[in-house]
Amino acid sequence: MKREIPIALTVICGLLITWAFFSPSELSQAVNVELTAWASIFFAVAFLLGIGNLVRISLKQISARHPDWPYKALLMLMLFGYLSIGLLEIHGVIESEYGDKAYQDWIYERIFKPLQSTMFALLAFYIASAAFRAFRARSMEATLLLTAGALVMLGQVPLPIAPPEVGAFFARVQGFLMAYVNAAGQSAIIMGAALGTLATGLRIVLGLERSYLSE
Amino acid sequence: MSSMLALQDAATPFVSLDPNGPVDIIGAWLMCFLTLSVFSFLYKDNPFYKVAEHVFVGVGTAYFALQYYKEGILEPVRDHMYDIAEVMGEPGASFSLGGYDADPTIAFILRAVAAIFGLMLLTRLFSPNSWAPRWPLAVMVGVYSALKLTGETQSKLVLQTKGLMKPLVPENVGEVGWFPDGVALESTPLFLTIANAIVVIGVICALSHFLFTWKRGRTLGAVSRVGIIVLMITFGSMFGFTVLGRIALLIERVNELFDLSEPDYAFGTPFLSPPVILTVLIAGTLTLFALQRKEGTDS
Amino acid sequence: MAQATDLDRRWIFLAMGVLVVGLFASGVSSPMPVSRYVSDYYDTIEALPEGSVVMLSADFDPASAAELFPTYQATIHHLMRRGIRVVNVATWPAAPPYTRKAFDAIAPAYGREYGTDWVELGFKPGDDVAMAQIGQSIRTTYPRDDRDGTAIDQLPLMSEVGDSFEGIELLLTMSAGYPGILEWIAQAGGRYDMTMLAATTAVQTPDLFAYYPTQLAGFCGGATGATQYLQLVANSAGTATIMDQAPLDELLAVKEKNQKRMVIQMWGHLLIIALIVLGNVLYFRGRKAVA
Amino acid sequence: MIQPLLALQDAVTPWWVDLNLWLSGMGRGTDADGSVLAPGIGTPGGLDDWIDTGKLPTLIAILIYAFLMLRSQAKAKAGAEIPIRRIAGLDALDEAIGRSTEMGRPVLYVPGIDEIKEIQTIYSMMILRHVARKTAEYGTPLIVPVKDSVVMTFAEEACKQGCLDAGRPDAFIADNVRYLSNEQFAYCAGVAGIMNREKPAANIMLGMFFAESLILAETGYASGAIQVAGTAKQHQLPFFVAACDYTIIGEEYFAVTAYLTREPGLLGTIRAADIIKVIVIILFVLGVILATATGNGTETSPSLFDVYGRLFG
Repeated sequence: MKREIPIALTVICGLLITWAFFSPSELSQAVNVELTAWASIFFAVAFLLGIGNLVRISLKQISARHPDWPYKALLMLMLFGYLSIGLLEIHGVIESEYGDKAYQDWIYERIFKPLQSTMFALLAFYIASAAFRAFRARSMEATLLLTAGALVMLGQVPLPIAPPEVGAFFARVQGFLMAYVNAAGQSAIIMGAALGTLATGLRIVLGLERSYLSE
Repeated sequence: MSSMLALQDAATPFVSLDPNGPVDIIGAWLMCFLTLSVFSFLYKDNPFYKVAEHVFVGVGTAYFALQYYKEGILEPVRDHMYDIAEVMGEPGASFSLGGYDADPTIAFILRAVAAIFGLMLLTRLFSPNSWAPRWPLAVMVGVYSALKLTGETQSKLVLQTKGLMKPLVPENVGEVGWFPDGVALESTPLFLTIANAIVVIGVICALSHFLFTWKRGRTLGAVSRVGIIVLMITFGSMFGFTVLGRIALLIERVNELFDLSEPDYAFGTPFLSPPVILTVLIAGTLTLFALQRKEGTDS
Repeated sequence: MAQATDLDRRWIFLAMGVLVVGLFASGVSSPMPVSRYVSDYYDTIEALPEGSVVMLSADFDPASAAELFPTYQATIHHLMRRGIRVVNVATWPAAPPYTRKAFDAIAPAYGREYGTDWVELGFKPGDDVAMAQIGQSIRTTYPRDDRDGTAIDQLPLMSEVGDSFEGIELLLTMSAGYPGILEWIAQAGGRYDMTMLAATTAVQTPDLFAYYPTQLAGFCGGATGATQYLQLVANSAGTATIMDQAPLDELLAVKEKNQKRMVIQMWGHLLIIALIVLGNVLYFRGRKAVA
Repeated sequence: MIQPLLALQDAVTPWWVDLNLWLSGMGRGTDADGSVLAPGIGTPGGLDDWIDTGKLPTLIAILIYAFLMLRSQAKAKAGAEIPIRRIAGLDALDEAIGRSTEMGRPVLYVPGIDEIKEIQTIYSMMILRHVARKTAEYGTPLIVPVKDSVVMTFAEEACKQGCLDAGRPDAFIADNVRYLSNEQFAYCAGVAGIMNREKPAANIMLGMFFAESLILAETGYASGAIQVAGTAKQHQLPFFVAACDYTIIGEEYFAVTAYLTREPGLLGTIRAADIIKVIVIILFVLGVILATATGNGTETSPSLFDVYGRLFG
């Protein structure tokens, strides 16, 4: 029963959602609305599991005086500090004249936003480094890729340093590559991926794929 | 409007909670410090980066948790059930579920079951091998895979195939001819015909490259080779766009550092600009560390 | 191989950093020619009758705001100038602060009011499931708005919007990845035959060419598309009666800034290409020497 | 709408005009004035009460796929041989592991950074089992850094199982399956650290990758390891193709498990997808030919291509 009930649930829910996709009846839409709401509730709850994991590992490291423990303590402080402010605000215990999320927004704008965007901005440096150290035209495939990449890079920017004809030429080459060759390649990849999804989804909905419920 | 202008005129406060206002002084220094700390990782892993990293994980996790709590728990469970409970007692009452008039009692029970399943998911926190979380996970897997399966087959397979079916030859070729004067090269029927043929051949060849269980003779081998060429040019195009995106983000960060060096954040003096001071501070500390370590190894 | 990797990569980091910071300080700018994908994006909005209702989905976060927020602001300018009404949703949790900030700053300048000209429904978790829910029944998905928790039926604009996107003429998304434009195409374009427009990050843009123009009427890709669209909106902005000049000035400043950025972008691309060429030359020369 | 239909029938009209009218009725149910467009459609109890007729093509596609899949699986289980083409990157796996053994250095396996709900991660675990078997046979250490604690349990199981498959349960070293961090870039820095310090001779990266792919591939290249990478996430493929020795591209990734395990069920799935691809190519070419030959018609006199297009919803 340990395995059978979950598989039955997957199959039943999968078939109901599939039915709702094709059936225009009001009942099927109600089933769809309810089940998709369930999924998003579970999605939200599952996030708590992630937090639980993070807290457990960090507390373990703090109590074991791992060399990085002060950082882990800082992590916990930020996590619970922000969580408390947010919860107090959501439930109206603290209020600001600048709206019901003003405290959260302040932290978000001043801390979360610069950190997240800077993390991604680091990649500009890594691309430059990889361009020099790792991107080798060692095969026909890699050569084509790098050449097409260079042409697209040139076609994406204004080229005020060159005569206008040069800029127009790269923009045209880029437009051609994107609109025709890239469109063909993208279509093939998209259709292939859709077939992969269809195959895997169908195996799951029909109860043939059970590896995600490993014992 | 007038309030907005007034805010811009007013002196910058140390801490301003107004989300539309200019950045406050503490906020500006904080943003600057965190940005530069992350950039310091380019030199090497160091305590500043570690501070930034752990703050990031803490705040980020809390931020998402709050969002999911409000939109995934409070609203669909508490508020939804409260709404149903309001009409439940009335005779002949119904509750609209996606346009379908459901019996309020049934709607209530359904959502209560969802809440119980949610709690079952949480048991994983205490006993990792429990059977209980599998039920809600199974529901999620079923719902997600069925939605993906139907939606993607429709849009990415059936409609994608339909969208690809375009005439090879533009319809106006009879009127204007294959290579009319005064038209951009890309708009001439001859060019368009060749380009359309490239799409058709490209799609066929690239799809054929993904044929796995077909005997690979000379024909399929050659077709697949052309497919590889198409795929590589496609990857090249994506590569070009990735470079575009990453550099754009870097420019944005630099832009913000420049914005933060406004005198407003530096107590009205050009000498106390946060980016300059913090760069000196971080770089200085790291150099000091490096020198100390060198001395340590020398002795 | 040895020659190329011997160089400490921090020199390359330094070159990139100096390039961007130096150019930013110098402040050279240059206008861009407009591509047809962007002009189609612009024209589709232009063709809507005044008073139409559109749905605008904010599917981005701070990391991608640099690329998408200018287009988001310009789109709001464009919609508000044309008197088009907007239902705002978000499938990324970090997006709603941007929605509120942008609308509160721009919409009143065109004399538009909350509730009748735009509504803010907020974030919905669940990725493409949330999109499917929004399509099936916007009332069940969002019983209240995200601004003050007003019941959705008390918002005048929402009385014209029904289930299955009834009453909504167009769906726009500012999309930074999953879930985003591709999921919207599956859940709304495919299911309800909605006309769609998108602004995307550069990384996502190549996916879109395959959907244009059958399933996607137009798009602004990356910083390039953003700059081109900003040029179009800024050029036509003067035709509107405007009650507050400040947001418009900001738009023009953003346009100018974007044109400036595209020049830095150009040098960045040239640096990367130069590094690829140099790296390969050293590599092949090194190999020859070994042979 | 009844009138034009009759009028059209009086004149000599091509057969597809009637078909088009019937199909357009299916898509819309009843016409705006409530008249019935075609028998069985739009009437109470008609076909469109049961199914959204615009989605009929999708349903048919799914049913055809299901039929082909079940048939191919049954055939494969009955012993029919389904050939599968060589995938160079996978053959290179053995080479990479062999080289590590010669050099006396470990093999690094990165299973992507997504959670277990992502199909690609589950796939990666199946490949990991095969890799663990190989390394156990050769007696080479296998390091598996993971980003998620649930994935860690799966990875431990896969490694243990792989060592059992090789008949060397003692080859499993628990400490080599390492949870690093849930934060993307912290995880990435951790893996880069392993590449630089423990100098694996082979880096195998298979699964769902995001922005970190570039950093991993570049660091691995600089450390001089043989690199085999594969993902169905197309955005990261450029970096893998440019910086790795072998790359498993897009849909190839989903064929990997069938290639390695030769499990009849999986082979049947691949076979069915292949047949669908051929059908799609044929339908697509037919559509292009019709579009070119007949062009687009009007509402009242549709072309053969218009009618054909309706078959796709």
